[in-house]
Amino acid sequence: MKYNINNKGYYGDFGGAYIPEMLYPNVEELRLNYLKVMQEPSFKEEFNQLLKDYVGRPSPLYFAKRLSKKYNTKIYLKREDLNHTGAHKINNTIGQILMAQRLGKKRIIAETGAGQHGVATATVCALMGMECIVYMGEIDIARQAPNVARMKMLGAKVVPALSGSKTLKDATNEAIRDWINNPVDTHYIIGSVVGPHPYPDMVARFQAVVSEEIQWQLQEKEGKSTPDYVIACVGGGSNAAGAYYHYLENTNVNLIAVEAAGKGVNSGKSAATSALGKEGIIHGSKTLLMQTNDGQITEPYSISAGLDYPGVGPMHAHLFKTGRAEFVSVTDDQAMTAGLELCELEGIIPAIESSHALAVFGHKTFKPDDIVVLSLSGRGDKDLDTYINHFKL
Amino acid sequence: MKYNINNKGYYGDFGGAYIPEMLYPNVEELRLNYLKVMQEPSFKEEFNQLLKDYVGRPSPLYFAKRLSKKYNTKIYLKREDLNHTGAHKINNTIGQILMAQRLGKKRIIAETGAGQHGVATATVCALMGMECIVYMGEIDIARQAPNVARMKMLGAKVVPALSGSKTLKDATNEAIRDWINNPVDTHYIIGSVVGPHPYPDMVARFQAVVSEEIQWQLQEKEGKSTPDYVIACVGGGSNAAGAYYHYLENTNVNLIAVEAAGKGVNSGKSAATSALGKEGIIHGSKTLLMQTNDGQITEPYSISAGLDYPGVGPMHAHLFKTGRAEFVSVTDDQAMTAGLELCELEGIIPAIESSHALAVFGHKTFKPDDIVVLSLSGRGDKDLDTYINHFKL
Amino acid sequence: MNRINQKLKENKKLLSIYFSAGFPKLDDTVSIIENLEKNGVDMIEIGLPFSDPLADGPTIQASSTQALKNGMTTNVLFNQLKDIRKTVSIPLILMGYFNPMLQYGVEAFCKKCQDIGIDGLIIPDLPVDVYNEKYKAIFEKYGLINVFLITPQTSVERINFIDSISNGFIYMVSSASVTGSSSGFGEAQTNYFKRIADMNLKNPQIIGFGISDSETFKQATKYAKGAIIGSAFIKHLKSEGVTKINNFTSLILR
Amino acid sequence: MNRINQKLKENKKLLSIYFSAGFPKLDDTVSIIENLEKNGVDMIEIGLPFSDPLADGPTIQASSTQALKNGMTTNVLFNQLKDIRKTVSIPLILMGYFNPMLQYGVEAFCKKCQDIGIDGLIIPDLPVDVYNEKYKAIFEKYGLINVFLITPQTSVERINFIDSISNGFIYMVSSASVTGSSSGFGEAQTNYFKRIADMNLKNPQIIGFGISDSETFKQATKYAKGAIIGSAFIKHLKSEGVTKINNFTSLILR
Ligand SMILES: Cc1ncc(COP(=O)(O)O)c(C=O)c1O
Ligand SMILES: Cc1ncc(COP(=O)(O)O)c(C=O)c1O
Repeated sequence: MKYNINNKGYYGDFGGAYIPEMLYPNVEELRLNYLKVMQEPSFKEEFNQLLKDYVGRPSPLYFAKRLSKKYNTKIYLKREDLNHTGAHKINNTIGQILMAQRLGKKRIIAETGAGQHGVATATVCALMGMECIVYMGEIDIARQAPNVARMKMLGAKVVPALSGSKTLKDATNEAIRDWINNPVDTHYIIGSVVGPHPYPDMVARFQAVVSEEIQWQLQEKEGKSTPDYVIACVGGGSNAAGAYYHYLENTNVNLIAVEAAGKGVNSGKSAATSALGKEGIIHGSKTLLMQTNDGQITEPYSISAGLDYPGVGPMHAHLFKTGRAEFVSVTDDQAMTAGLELCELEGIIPAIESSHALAVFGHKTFKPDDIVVLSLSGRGDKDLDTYINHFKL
Repeated sequence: MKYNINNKGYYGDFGGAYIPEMLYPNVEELRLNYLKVMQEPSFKEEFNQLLKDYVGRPSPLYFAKRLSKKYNTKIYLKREDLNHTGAHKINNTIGQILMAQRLGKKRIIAETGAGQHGVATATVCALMGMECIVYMGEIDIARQAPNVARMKMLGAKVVPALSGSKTLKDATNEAIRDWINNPVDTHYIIGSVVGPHPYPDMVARFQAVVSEEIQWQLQEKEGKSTPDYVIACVGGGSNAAGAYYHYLENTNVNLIAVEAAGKGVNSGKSAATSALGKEGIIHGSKTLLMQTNDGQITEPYSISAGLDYPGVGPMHAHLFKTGRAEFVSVTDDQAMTAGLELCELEGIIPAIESSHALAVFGHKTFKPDDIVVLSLSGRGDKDLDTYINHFKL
Repeated sequence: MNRINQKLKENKKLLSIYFSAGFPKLDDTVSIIENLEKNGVDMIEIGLPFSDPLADGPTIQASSTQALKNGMTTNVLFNQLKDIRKTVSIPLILMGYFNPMLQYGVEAFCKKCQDIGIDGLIIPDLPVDVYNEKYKAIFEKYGLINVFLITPQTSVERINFIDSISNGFIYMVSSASVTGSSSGFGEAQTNYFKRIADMNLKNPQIIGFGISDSETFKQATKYAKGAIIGSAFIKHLKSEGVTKINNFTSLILR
Repeated sequence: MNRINQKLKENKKLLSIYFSAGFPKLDDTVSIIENLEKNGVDMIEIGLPFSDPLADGPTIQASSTQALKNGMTTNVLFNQLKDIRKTVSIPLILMGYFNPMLQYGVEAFCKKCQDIGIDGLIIPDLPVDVYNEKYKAIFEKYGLINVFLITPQTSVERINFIDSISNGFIYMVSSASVTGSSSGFGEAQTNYFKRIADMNLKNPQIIGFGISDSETFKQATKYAKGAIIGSAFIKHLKSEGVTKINNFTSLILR
């Protein structure tokens, strides 16, 4: 297992649990239990049943005919946009809410950027009748208004994060503070493969259903279970982790990770962590992050709230450092154009996060018989205003 | 076949094609071809493939545990909200775009109320690279803004209908006028089981996939393929037609059709066609409609744009007249409350249309071991503003 | 003999005018009819307004809406027309959508028409086959001629069928289009006019849709027995009122 | 002997004060330290500001943010402190998050601390086991005491383990909570204080979080060797400035 986690909670040099003592009991409880719980037959059964009947899995693997024709290669879209609540995030929140129940927790907190994870968390809390508090940066509250409305409808309390860049990083700080203040009955549902061990691994395992399905779906469609490429955008890295998971150790499968270059990698307004980041600690994990020479975390920027994060999960730091995955940066403009192209060619409005992954086709040439699987991590309903304003439609 | 269409295009007394001569060639071409085309293996294959990989079918049949507990019966939700574009409407537009292609059409027109059918039409037009014009009442353009934005993103032209009540009825008038003016290369994708024969039957057949799936899904879950009740809201009646289809002739299955009572059936602000309507002609079909003694069509009202229509399809008129289906009217307030309840109990935000169906549980008592299947025809993302304003969230 | 058949025998091109009853004012109906006859119009289609006139263009729609607002109903119209035959002798045709007739009762409606002296009906959304099966006998019982439409897209077989069941004239839609939308006729349309003329149908044809002035009237009547003007006349009524109808008709008939 | 160990031997309850370096003004650091010593404070935690201080409450967060805006960096702080041992002799502890130290280089950071005369470090997000495996040797090489935290939720085994690897004092978080959030101690907390006191650990305990006035200071030091005040002092600095530190300390120590 070169690319997966080791038994100390590290991916190569990255990972671990760099947390204040106040979080230790909760994180340790989780660390000791998560694998055991996930292996319980009753857990598996409930998880799989909810993924099927509630989330709507398997999500289709859709051969995008017109997009493929345009780029002269074979493009399959993994349709996480069709999941209940509209993104891959729900795979993880279903898993974590079942985990929280088994650990006897009563109160759920979460951070959110694009609001997809917040909605997915509010959703599972409603489903299970649990209290839900979601922290969200003030800027993200403004730019992802539909998701804020959805969380309210679902009975969650949305608390604005007012510090720092007022985006995902700061919402995460606030969620961690809440957890520190509520150490007994609260479970923190982290929304990506970030945070202290065992979160990155646990979230990756819940998202692994994505590549598990890709395997048999490709087998059905192409007579082989492995694609030549898997492309995914990386905010924290959970949709990518899910799409890569079963291919991590198979180096015949090329992994492409797409980060948000904002207004340009070197513009000072970017969230391209692998290009700009250095090793360090963020939100309890040793990984790559954008920071000053002095070790202060830089305020990131991206038009996409879900990618507007100055770090990546430790798995991705490792995939970058080892060269296992190719990292690509895509600007706001390139992403928006790629998103509109998908609307026009395939009738699918992608989340702006996913549009970043789609922009790879404008950057990189694939061979006509390459099988390219792209993680369409979410739908763009939350982003309509941003698209409409951008293109003055 | 007591409840299905006869070979003259009638459901009992209802149906037919009351159309001006200008529409005759198009409607006749469709009438002569629709069954033949639908039976072609290549049509079936393409239709089923797109339903699976693009729309995300089968849509789950979800056992709603907490809702069932609250109402002390067994409630299954048929999750059409999880379809691509967020409602059952896409089942029909996929079918019709393939039909239009086989008839050699180049230009697509549609009417829309809630915008779901407009989005579903714009979507399949993008998918097939066809021109798309959607007529939508000015009032609906305002109250379903997210769907207007989606249509624009998908490259469709949205034309406001400014006459009459400026809602679905008037959008339909405009679409028919467009078709009259463009008799050669245009196909009109009607969005419900309304309009002249063969539309009601064709749309019902495309939507029949819903009850086809319910049959085997119930078999899997309950060991029998028939529920005791099927509940669906009725605007034009397409989601109901789809959910009833394979149960029409099996009178052990009780059918419940839910209409919008607006501010109250007798308030003068309502769209409860079965309660208030009389036999007549609307949009080319003999059916029940709300009208003055003088035969002028009444302007309907409902908080739900998709139910704000003064008629029902001829199948439903027949189901009403024969007593095969029980018709229930639900007010704005009752629907909104039922919608919010689903959010809070199950983590699903329903379209306000579907909320009308959900309100039946507040009206009618079911037995603890009754199997009740409810057509959750769409998701409520388009309705967030209406919900938030209604409840002052 | 029905006034329509009589009129069709006259050795001239016929000018027929459509207007929406109850527009511009509720009570203008009779005076419009009388004025039209006085000014040389050969035949009149009296529009019974409908809330959802899906085969009509914006001008006629708007006039229908206004007429309904003014209080027009089927009963009001019948009442206005009850003495019309005391003053008017040209053929009068009621034109309207099927639903209001259905609500009135088709037989009662037809009987009332006969009582008043209406000569025929044009019901765009009553299909030929339904008419033939269910209503033909009733129409004939009350001496009403039912007029059917054909369009450039209507097949030869269907035209022949329509001809066979018609006993007045055929309403020939100039282009497949809602009323009031084109201006002037192009080659496609004149070819179509010729094509139909060459069929030598038993019923004469009167062309409607897109006739707005003396030029289009002449173009149309070169191939057909007559032509119907609707939207252009309603526009005139709207801007000039009921009293200056001669200004309109004289421009067409000059 | 390390100044911290020396201080802990004194037969008195210790008052320790935390402040964020660079707040309110960038260059206030040295004068705050000197003033605190002058006014009877026993030990000082100098906060190295961090952009994302996730274990801190709003007051300390805000002071860190202001300090960073003022231009505070690791180098600036080391520079400000380079002559501190010429004027100040009480124990000085640097408190900060791990990332800035990591970027500086842990060994270089520790060496610099020794050069300046820093006695210990508190790094809330450096876990005990990582410290133990990777950094203990370095800290010891430069004579730095690393201080660990315990909370009401920390298990007995873990407390014993932390005690075993500590060689100064244990930072006892009064309640599991970010700084500056509670006011006054209830029964749960005093029970916890007693419970820990009864464990007779080899390292003395100093209680932090929620100490804001003489009353909470007395309550805490009834069970522990000393107490740390942070947020309350920063609020005082913010409203009263650097020159009136005696007003604050005298209230606590009266
Ligand atoms: C649709 C979508 N895709 C991608 C992301 C980025 O997160 P991750 O990198 O964890 O997949 C988000 C985050 O909100 C998202 O909403
Ligand atoms: C979600 C949803 N449900 C129901 C309807 C009503 O249409 P029908 O009665 O044809 O199912 C609509 C119409 O727009 C809709 O969007």
